[in-house]
Amino acid sequence: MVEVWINGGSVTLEDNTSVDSLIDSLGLSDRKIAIEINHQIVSRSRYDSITLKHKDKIEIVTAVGGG
Amino acid sequence: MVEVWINGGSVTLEDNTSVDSLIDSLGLSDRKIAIEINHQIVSRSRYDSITLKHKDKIEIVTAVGGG
Amino acid sequence: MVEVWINGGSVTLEDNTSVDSLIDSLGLSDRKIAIEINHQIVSRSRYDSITLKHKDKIEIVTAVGGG
Amino acid sequence: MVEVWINGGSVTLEDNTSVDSLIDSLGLSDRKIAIEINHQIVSRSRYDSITLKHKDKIEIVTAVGGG
Amino acid sequence: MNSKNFTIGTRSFTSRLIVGTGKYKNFSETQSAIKNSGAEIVTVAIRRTNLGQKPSEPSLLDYIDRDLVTLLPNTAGCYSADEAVRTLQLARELLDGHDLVKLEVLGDPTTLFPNVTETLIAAERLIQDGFQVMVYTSDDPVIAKRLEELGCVAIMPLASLIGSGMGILNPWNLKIIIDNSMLPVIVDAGVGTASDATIAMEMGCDAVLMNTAIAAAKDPIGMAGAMRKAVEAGREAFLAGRMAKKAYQASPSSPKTGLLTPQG
Amino acid sequence: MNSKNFTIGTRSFTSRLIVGTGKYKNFSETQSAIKNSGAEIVTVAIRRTNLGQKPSEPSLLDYIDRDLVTLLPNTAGCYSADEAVRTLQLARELLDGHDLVKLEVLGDPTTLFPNVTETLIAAERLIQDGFQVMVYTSDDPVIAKRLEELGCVAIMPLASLIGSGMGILNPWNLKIIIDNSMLPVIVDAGVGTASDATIAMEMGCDAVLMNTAIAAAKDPIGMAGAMRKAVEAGREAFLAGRMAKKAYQASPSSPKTGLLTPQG
Amino acid sequence: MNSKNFTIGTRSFTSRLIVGTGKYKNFSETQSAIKNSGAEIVTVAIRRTNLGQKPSEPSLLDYIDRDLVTLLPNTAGCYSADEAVRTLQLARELLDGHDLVKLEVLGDPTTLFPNVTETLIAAERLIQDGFQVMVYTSDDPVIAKRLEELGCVAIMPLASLIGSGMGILNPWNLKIIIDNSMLPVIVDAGVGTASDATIAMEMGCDAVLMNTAIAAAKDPIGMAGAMRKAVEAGREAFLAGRMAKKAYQASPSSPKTGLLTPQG
Amino acid sequence: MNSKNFTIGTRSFTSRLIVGTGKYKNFSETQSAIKNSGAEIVTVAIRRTNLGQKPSEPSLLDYIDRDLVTLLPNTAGCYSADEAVRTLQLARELLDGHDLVKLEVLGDPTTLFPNVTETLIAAERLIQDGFQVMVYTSDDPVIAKRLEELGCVAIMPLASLIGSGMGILNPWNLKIIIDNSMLPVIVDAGVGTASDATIAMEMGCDAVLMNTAIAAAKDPIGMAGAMRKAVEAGREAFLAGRMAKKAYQASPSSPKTGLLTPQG
Repeated sequence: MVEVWINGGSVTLEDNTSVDSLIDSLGLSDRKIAIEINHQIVSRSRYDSITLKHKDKIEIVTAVGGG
Repeated sequence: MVEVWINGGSVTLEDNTSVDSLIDSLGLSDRKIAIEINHQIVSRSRYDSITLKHKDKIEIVTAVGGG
Repeated sequence: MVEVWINGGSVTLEDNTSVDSLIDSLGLSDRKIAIEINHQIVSRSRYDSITLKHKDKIEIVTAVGGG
Repeated sequence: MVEVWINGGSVTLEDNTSVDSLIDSLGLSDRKIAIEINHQIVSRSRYDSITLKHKDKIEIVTAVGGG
Repeated sequence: MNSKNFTIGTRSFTSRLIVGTGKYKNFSETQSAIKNSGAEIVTVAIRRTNLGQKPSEPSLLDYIDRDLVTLLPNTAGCYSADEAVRTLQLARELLDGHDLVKLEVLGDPTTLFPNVTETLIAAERLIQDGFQVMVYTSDDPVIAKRLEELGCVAIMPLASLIGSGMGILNPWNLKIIIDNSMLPVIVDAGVGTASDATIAMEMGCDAVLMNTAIAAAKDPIGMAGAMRKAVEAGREAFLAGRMAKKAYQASPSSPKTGLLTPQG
Repeated sequence: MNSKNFTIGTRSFTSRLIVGTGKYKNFSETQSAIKNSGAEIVTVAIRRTNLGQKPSEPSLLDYIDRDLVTLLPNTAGCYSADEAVRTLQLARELLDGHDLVKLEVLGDPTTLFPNVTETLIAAERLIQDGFQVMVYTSDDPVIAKRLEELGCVAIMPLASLIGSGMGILNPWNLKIIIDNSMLPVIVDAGVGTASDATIAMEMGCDAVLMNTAIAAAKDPIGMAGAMRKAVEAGREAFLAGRMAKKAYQASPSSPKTGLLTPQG
Repeated sequence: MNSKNFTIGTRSFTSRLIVGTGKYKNFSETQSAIKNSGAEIVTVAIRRTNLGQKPSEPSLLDYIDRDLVTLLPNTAGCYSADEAVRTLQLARELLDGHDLVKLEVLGDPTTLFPNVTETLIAAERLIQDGFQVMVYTSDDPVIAKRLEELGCVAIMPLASLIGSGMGILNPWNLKIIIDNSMLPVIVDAGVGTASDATIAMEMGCDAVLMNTAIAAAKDPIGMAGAMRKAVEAGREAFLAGRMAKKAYQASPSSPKTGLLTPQG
Repeated sequence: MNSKNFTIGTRSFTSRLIVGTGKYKNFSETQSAIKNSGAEIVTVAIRRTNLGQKPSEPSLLDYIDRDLVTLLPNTAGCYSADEAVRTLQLARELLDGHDLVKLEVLGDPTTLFPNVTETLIAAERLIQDGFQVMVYTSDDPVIAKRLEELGCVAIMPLASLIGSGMGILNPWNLKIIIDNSMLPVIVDAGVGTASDATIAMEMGCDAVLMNTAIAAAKDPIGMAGAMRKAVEAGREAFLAGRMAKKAYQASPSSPKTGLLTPQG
């Protein structure tokens, strides 16, 4: 088990969880999002190859209404 | 007895009341005032010679604060 | 011969000139105009029945550009 | 003889001219001024001890009207 | 309230832009400007015919399709009630009994400021005589109310001096007139550019009347189109109801939460 | 000069009205307002996803047809160059490499006034990184010029504080920026009603960006249409060239000759 | 032109600030405010005496030293020429034949806007009756000219509504009145703060009349002194002749030569 | 709050009018204007001495009594932090260690608009070097706050461009600066006539700095006196607390009761 931070909140994941499966479990697969891990942007093509590590800081963002 | 209107209110006076004695009875002797009877201005010099008649309409005015 | 004033200028006409023939001679037959004689408006229906007299003051107006 | 720049113009001086004597020769002794040599401010107390060298860039400034 | 129609006297209109016909290069330009403005009412002045004129020379009325637009004869240049009344009686004769008129009585040839006392006299006489009077006046709300009580069909206060293009110099007085009037209030005179017209309509005016702003633009036909949109924009904004002004504290357009670096 | 098209960076647009997507009641209203405004560029903010959200819940991007409009991700809420750069890099990833962005770095949470020194730093870094930067800034003409020299693609000075609806508080500074810039100048922030937009365009702005003025109107969809016309009216009036203002002497719109009672 | 004196009718004054006596907390405050303002003319209203009043109760006139100030009875609250004339005839009797008066005829109780047609009628009758009439009016320059022709001794246009404190809403009309009048022009009504008075005087007004701006300030006596200086500052600036405005190019206050780093 | 004194850095002053010494006809006029203005601080520029000058020719400093006024050397004409710092270091040497200075770094020779980024750099270096820095800046409230945090002793935002005489173009930004600053806020640049100064002081500015408004008046000495009173009037009005503005309903200055003809 690893503990990571997602959008500022603490979440516990199975070991070796990939970004892809995280997104899936969060129900975000069909959404337009972008992801940063430890302040590094992760491009979409690498979602399945990257696994999350203990203490990773993950930001998942999307577009919302704004002026 | 005669009934007159002073500044819009009804007042009963003795017969043959002069303007002078009216002013006196109202406590206005030392005040700067001007008087109209039935829409005619009454000059100060005639206050003692004019007596008030039944139904006279009397206006007594003074200077007040204004802009 | 009679002398009349038209729009402020003096003009000499044959005796018994009608309004109609005046308009005609001025080339105004096809124009939208209105006519005043001696400060009285003359309606169109009476153009042929009215003859101009010596010293008549005639105003012929039309619509022009204005704001 | 040395050649120096004073306020952007070229001037030829005797060897070993002091700041003091330069000021004197320019008629500025009684004026409120400040002096910079080669971008270094020279305090008044050192005017007699400093001599001007070839190619020195001298700025002499004063207070003028301004807003 | 219907944004589409408004009524002046017994007539109903869609366009809220009324245009003049003076100061154009030629009648063809006048015609194109009217068309591009979308105006349904156009003003004309009444003047002595030019006696030297050839019968074949064109006249303004040839260039205005009276099936599409309503003519509004005015009393421009009149300095007394007498002249104004006489001028409009001639106009009625000229236009086959047409009764919708613009009354203006001027008080000073330098400023062209209206003479409101003569205007009151003329308005009363014209109304008595059966005219439907749209009346040009100052922005004096007491005079405006009096003109309404006399039976005018539209109150037309100036924004600023005729031909000045200075825009609405005293929006406060105009606002009082609008608030207190049951009649159409139409800004007449002083509009200089599109935004002036938009502002007038946003304030709640029912229409805008202009001449010089279009005719004296570098490109009058282009400006006519701009004015059409400007009046519509102002009307629609008035109906849509603008946001409240906030001097400050400012309020962000984007959400304050969900930031990458939340603000303390 | 072509009134129809204008170019920002490598893209060309017809509409000169750019709208935001914040503060609407719901996405459907957002969508209708965009449509009615005719905008071809719409701004969006970048925020953390709401993790509790159901997959079936709609998201803003579902309501925007990217074939018709260009998205303009912004950095609203960022108070440092670092945050702003990071936010737009995420936006680029999110929008498949999209490089046209709106940079804003705020300086104060109460007024939302821009921090121009941080804005300069962020602009430089973003341009280095390949972005086409439309930059929100104050009306300081020296800063505006510096942002142009750095390689921004549009200068977007405020009219007044974000969300204030106060209109153009200092047209003089705005005029200096317009006169000195080779880039599109777009008023961003502070427009409150249609005439504010018309005025900005009449001054020679290339476009106007607004959000609250539409979204916080009583009828946002109606106001969106009003704004569309207001921007067009202002642009057309700018191109048509307004009449000169004359403080007075007034100049009559109707001829001074031919009067029944000639003036002395 | 002498900056020190100005003449109204047959009287000459040094102070160009005229103050009212309404709305003060008590007569002692009224007295101190008058003194601090330096005013040489103070307005009073004429009202029915309060019949219940005790003989010992103080009255306003006890607090005004008529050797130092000239009283100016007004017709505040009158809505017709008849009432106004009658009120000033009573005032003349009351003040021992005093003939300098302020005429105002109101047209609407909500706005207190003047009724200019009734004002014209009253002015004519009062002048006939031997009064020297200082006349409160709108900013209509044609009416102002007519009042001058009737023989009034001072024209007193409003800056804005009585008691509103909105300042000069239409400086353009006021300017026309000043330019065209041979009489003293005195702004009456609408001044709200010191700078309003300064602006009026800078425009060339001969004096300023105010009441609420002083009486309704948080510290009326302090404001009276501020107004005194404000009127003097404006008058002196008018006489000194202000610099020309330059939209831009800016012109430096310090010399452009002699710089350490000369500009290319 | 004491209306009489205000403090800049370690010095205390009574007069709230600071004047420049540029653009006068001659030093004698400069001297008289300073005297009439009552100013206790006067600015001077630092420039290369004129080498051709005769020793007997007068110099500005001969005309300023340093026992009565504090000199404030400025950096007018400097376009970089380096120049500005160097100029003020020379000024300090010139004025025997005097440490109170006015920093201005310009950004553009046509508008003379300040370069706020260079200003920030120069301010930091000067403060480090022991100066008490009064800093000329734009009306950007974020920059103003940053200058305060750096340790400046007075914030001096422009009203409008140097030498323009346009008055306060954006009172809203100025108000934000005043509201957020613990330092004296002094309007510097753009005042054109007395009322501009009164308005600045009424808004809560601590002082006003001007040069051209006095020196370029037709009668500079008369204008200096007008400005003295204008600043005092504005300060006193600020302290007295102006009446509230009422758009309308108007409120009469005279009593509504006791009328001869009572209103329904």
